[in-house]
Amino acid sequence: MEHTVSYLGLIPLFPLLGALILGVMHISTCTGKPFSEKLYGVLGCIGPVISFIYALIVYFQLKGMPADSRFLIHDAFTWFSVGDLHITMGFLADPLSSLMLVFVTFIGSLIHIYSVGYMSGDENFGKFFSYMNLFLGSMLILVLGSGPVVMFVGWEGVGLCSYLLISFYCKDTDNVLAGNKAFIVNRIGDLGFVLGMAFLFWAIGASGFDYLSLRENSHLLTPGIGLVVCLLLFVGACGKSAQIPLYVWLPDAMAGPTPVSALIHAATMVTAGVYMVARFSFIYAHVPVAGAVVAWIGILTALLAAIFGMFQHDIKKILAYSTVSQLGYMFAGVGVAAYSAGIFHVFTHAFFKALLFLGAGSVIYALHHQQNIWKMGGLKEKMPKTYWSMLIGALALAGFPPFSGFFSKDEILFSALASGHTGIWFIGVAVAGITAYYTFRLIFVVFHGQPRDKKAFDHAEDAPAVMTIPLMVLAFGALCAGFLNLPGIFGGNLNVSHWLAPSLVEHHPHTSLTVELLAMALTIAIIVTGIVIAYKKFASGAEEPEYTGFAKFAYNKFYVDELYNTVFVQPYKAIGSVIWKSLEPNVTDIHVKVSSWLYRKAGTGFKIFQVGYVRVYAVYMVIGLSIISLLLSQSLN
Amino acid sequence: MIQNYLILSVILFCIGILGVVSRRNVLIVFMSIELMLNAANLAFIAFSRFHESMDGHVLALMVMAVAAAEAALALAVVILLHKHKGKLDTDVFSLLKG
Amino acid sequence: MFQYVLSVMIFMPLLAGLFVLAAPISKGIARLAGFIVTGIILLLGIELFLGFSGSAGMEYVESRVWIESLGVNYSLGVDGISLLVLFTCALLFPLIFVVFSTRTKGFYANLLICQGAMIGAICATDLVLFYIFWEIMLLPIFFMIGLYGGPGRLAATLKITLYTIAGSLLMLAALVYVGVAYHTQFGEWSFNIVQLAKLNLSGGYAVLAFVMFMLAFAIKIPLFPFHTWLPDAYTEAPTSTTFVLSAIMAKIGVYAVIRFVIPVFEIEFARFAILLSLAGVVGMMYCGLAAIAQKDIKRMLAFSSASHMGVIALGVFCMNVQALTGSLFQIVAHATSTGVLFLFVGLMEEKMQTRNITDLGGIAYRAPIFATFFAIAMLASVGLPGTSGFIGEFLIILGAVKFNAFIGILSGTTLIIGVCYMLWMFQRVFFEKPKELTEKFTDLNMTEVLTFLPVILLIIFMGIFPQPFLKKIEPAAQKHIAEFSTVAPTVIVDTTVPSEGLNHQKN
Amino acid sequence: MFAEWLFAAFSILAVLGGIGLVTFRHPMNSAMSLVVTMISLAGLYALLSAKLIFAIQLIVYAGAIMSLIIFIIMFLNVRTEDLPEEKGRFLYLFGGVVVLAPVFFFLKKIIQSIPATKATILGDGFGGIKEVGLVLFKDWLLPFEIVSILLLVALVGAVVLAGKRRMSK
Repeated sequence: MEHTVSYLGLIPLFPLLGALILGVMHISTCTGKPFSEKLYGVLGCIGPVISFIYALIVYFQLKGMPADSRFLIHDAFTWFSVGDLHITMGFLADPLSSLMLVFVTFIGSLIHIYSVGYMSGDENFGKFFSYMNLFLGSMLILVLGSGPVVMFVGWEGVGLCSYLLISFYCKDTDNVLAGNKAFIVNRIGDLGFVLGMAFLFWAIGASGFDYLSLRENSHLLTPGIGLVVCLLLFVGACGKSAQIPLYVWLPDAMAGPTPVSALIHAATMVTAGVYMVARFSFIYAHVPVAGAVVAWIGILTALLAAIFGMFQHDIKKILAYSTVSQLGYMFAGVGVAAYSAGIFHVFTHAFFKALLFLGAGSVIYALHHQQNIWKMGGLKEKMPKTYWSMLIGALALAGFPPFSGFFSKDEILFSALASGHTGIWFIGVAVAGITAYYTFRLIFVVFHGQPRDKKAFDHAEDAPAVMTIPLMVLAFGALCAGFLNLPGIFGGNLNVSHWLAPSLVEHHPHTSLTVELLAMALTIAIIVTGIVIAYKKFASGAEEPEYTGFAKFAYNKFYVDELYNTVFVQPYKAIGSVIWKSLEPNVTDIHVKVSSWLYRKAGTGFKIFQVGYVRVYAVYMVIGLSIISLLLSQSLN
Repeated sequence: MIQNYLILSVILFCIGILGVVSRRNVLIVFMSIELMLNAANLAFIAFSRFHESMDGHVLALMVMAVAAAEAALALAVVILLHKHKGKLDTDVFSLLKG
Repeated sequence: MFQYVLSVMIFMPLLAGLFVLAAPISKGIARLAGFIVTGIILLLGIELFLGFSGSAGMEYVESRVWIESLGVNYSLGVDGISLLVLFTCALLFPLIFVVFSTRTKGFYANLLICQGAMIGAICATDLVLFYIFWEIMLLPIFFMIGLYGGPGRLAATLKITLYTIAGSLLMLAALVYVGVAYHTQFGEWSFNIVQLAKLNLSGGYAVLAFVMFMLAFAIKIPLFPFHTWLPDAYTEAPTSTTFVLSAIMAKIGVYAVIRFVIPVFEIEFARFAILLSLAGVVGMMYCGLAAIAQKDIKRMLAFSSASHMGVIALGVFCMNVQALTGSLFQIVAHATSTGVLFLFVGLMEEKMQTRNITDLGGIAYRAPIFATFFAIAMLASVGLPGTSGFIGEFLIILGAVKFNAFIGILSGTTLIIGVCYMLWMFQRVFFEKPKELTEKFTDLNMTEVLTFLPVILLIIFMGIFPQPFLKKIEPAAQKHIAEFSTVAPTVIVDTTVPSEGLNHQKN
Repeated sequence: MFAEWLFAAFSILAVLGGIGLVTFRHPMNSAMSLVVTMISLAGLYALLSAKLIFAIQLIVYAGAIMSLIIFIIMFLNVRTEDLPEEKGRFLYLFGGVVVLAPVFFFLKKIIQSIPATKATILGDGFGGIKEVGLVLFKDWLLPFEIVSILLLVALVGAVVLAGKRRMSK
């Protein structure tokens, strides 16, 4: 079977080219008359769509191959090669990356189309699409990269685009600050990634630093180095996928336009960390300790973010925390070595979270950039299409059967239970309940009850078709995606898991059917309880609450931002100014200061000999002569 | 034999130095320098005699010429100083003090 | 004809500089002449780069007896180690002549002399010849800062001059020691670096000589804690001089360490490598932290430059192929990115008469092309993949991890530190609301776009296709490391391991 | 034998003259002592068969230069009150002797290490005008010319320095 194909590299190239063309077009007309939005829109959407078509081709080509050797590679050129280090700008499509490829390009295309409507009228329309295309290109490099270094290109590229798009409305300082925060926090993660790569390379990378070679040599990895590599790589994943302690940037990232939040900060980029851990499953599988760390951090993040989500007012912030929470689930999944479950949750989550964000975008669009849910209400009648699609998204997010989220989340929880991580399972179930509660709090407050802001309510209406059609497509996906991986007890045979299996190193633990059913029933019960509580509290029009005590504490996110600010940011700046104001002139410069001081002192010291009488100078001379004579006459004999 | 001449030359030279460093009268300082030049001349001539070469004579001649030039200039300077300060004390001229 | 290309590249700008200085011509003609001369040098440099075969040895060798009694030769040559430094030096000078116009004739003359001396220092393979060019290099810098600098130029000039002269005089003493040592060991005089590499130096004097050499180069690089001349000099110097200082002169310091110190003092170098690399890392962090406290963009970039030089120096001290190649590559990458940033700051200063970050804002709306170029250079400077900065930094961090895991981890923080101050500055200067001064800011005109575009494209090209560059330098780096490691490891084993063993026994 | 006696006499006179030079308070007395030294030295030159130098010493040195000095002293019309106080000059002289002692003994040591040579009988021409002249204009031409330039410069300098000048304020 021929594994080398020459078009894999083109997949990321199309959006990148699009980004270049759009960027040049935008810059050249920035101060003059811009091109029409139609032109930008069409050019902006072409790249993603072509990539999507190629992604499908790749998928079907892989499908036609025998299951145990399903991969395609395309080594475009030698990127750099120094000593033992040979990095090829290569692309690899295997079941794992092809799954990511398909849904990233699919959702990416949909969101591009949606953005044509959402961004219309914006003066930086061209810039927006240029960045979006650049993002998609980077994301595709990340997904398709044949080795960690190529992946890192996409990894940093999406970080850059995230920065650019968060600070898209860059006249507002807060947005730029949010962008800076995102980039810097991501960079902290990238540090982990780079160091992880370095350790990995020196351990087993000498005979090839791409996934296929690494996987072959992974047995050579000693447990100690393996642990170090796993933890360092996980730091990278934490940064990108917003896990404790690096999750703080994601809620702030909602400063960007809503399609950006949907595409980058919900559906694709933030799941890169999960993808990376799954990619390195052949290492993580060797180091169970690292897996446990990943799982625990994931599930704790899920809990923390869910608690924050319960008390937020901003519709996008609620969704942002739910994203963090769901990412926590995914890490719990990959942490307990259920990689396919984690990736499957990535997959379903992409649909329903993109859907929810785009729905929220429609609401915000309709209410003229109002984001506070306590200023909304009763929108169900005015925006039925949005309402119904969002409801599907909410049910999927809450994990209500038979929506997609149910299957993926349940698979993770079940894997945690089956692999003996009862604590994780327990917290996971609790978080599922909380998730259901805050999701339906949002739905009920926004769409049910009485309108709280009459004026805005009167103007609200469903968005134009270019925006609602993607919503419906995504709603369909959120509804049905779960059936792709139907577990055995529902008569399915875990199609996605089997598809992914060749790319991953995992083993499926087995427990009795009773336990599985009981656990599932418990989860569903908790979810329903969450929805019911939300219904009781909010369905009939509650007013904006005054938070006190724990609620206030949680509303302010446990003051973690403030804590980081005092513990890291302020000291960092303080150290900088201490260095500049005190250390640099007084301590570091000490060798210069001391030597110049010595010179000056020596000068004033020798000054006293300069009496001004020529006679005395002659005496000096004679004394010198005399001393020399003494010395010489010593040596004469 | 030659040692005697040379030692005499050294003695005269040292006396000259003594005059330069210990006297404050400009004219005496100047004459002490002349004495030192003469001491050097004596050494030249003595060497010349014992090496039976006349290069020393030539050098002595040149020293004399230099001494004459020096005398002309130095005395001009002395006159100038006397005109300005009315004194012959070297310590009056201490403009070099740092 | 092409075999004398190095001499031509050295003496053409030198003579042209003297001519411009002496001839009664207007500054416009001087500028044109300077541009033509540097342009020719650039073409020669490109031709030389393309013609370089990528073997490990010296190419374009020239050798003439100069001072026979002391074995001093006028010998020049280029190998993989000097190739990229030379290329950078040839590449960047024409930019200055295009971009800056408000200087007098003497300034252009100084620039030309500076280029000649720098190329001389890069190509010299004789220690004495190198020393001479190394000293000549300082003169034009002295005049450029002292005559054309900012308000605090006198103090800055004195500081940089005394600092570097102190270093070079130490080097001169050490150079004499090396020559004498060669004479006692082999019975003849030679200062050729190939011959000197055979020296087997040990003992207290060798350590002293090593320290003296290193001090001279550490001051030039500048390595922590000898960087204190840098903020003042970079800030007070006219921008084009700052550009020369940071983009090229600092690199010659690093280059000289590789070329002259490592082959001669393998043993001492291996002993001090850990200390030196710590100095590099600490300097990187220290200067990076200091950068965040700056209000003046130029001073901020000065600290940023010092910070990156720490990383580049670290790559040299790690002594493995990846790190060394990374350093050599990063020399070009950093020269283009930070150099261009300095030029941009110069442009901003010319247009708005200020460099104060707090006075600026919102330039991105006024000047999108400028902002884009600036952003690309900035991203290269923070080492984003896809730009030239990444390859070098990645290789250096990779090598540092192998050299010493702790230092490797510390060196990785450059990824974070660099981003912090750069983004902070970018936010205040290019984003946010436009301020009074920036309202009038105009975008780059066509000439300027065409001037900067090749460099910006080069930054991206080197990020995506670094192999053509790496291919030429890697064999030389391999050879260098191989020669080094035949001598050094035995020493390291001999000296450090037993003492560690003793410590363990005591504990 | 006679030559030794002459040498002793001349050298004692020369030293005494030198001591007088540095000890007398009035410059006129000092100058007279210096003349004594000069003339004794001329005698010593004669003993060393340096005929030309002997003559020049008497004519130029003892004659011209010394009379110039004495002339200046008289020209300045120095009175005893105008002279510097110089109270501690004998103390200074003593200090000077102490400081100079090592120099003297060092030079003495060197001189004594020179191998002693007996004075040989010289030919008639040694030190005569013709012979010295030949050496001077053959081997020492360039230094001679340079010295003449020096004299010229000194001449001009003396004129400029001592000459009347308009007070420029």
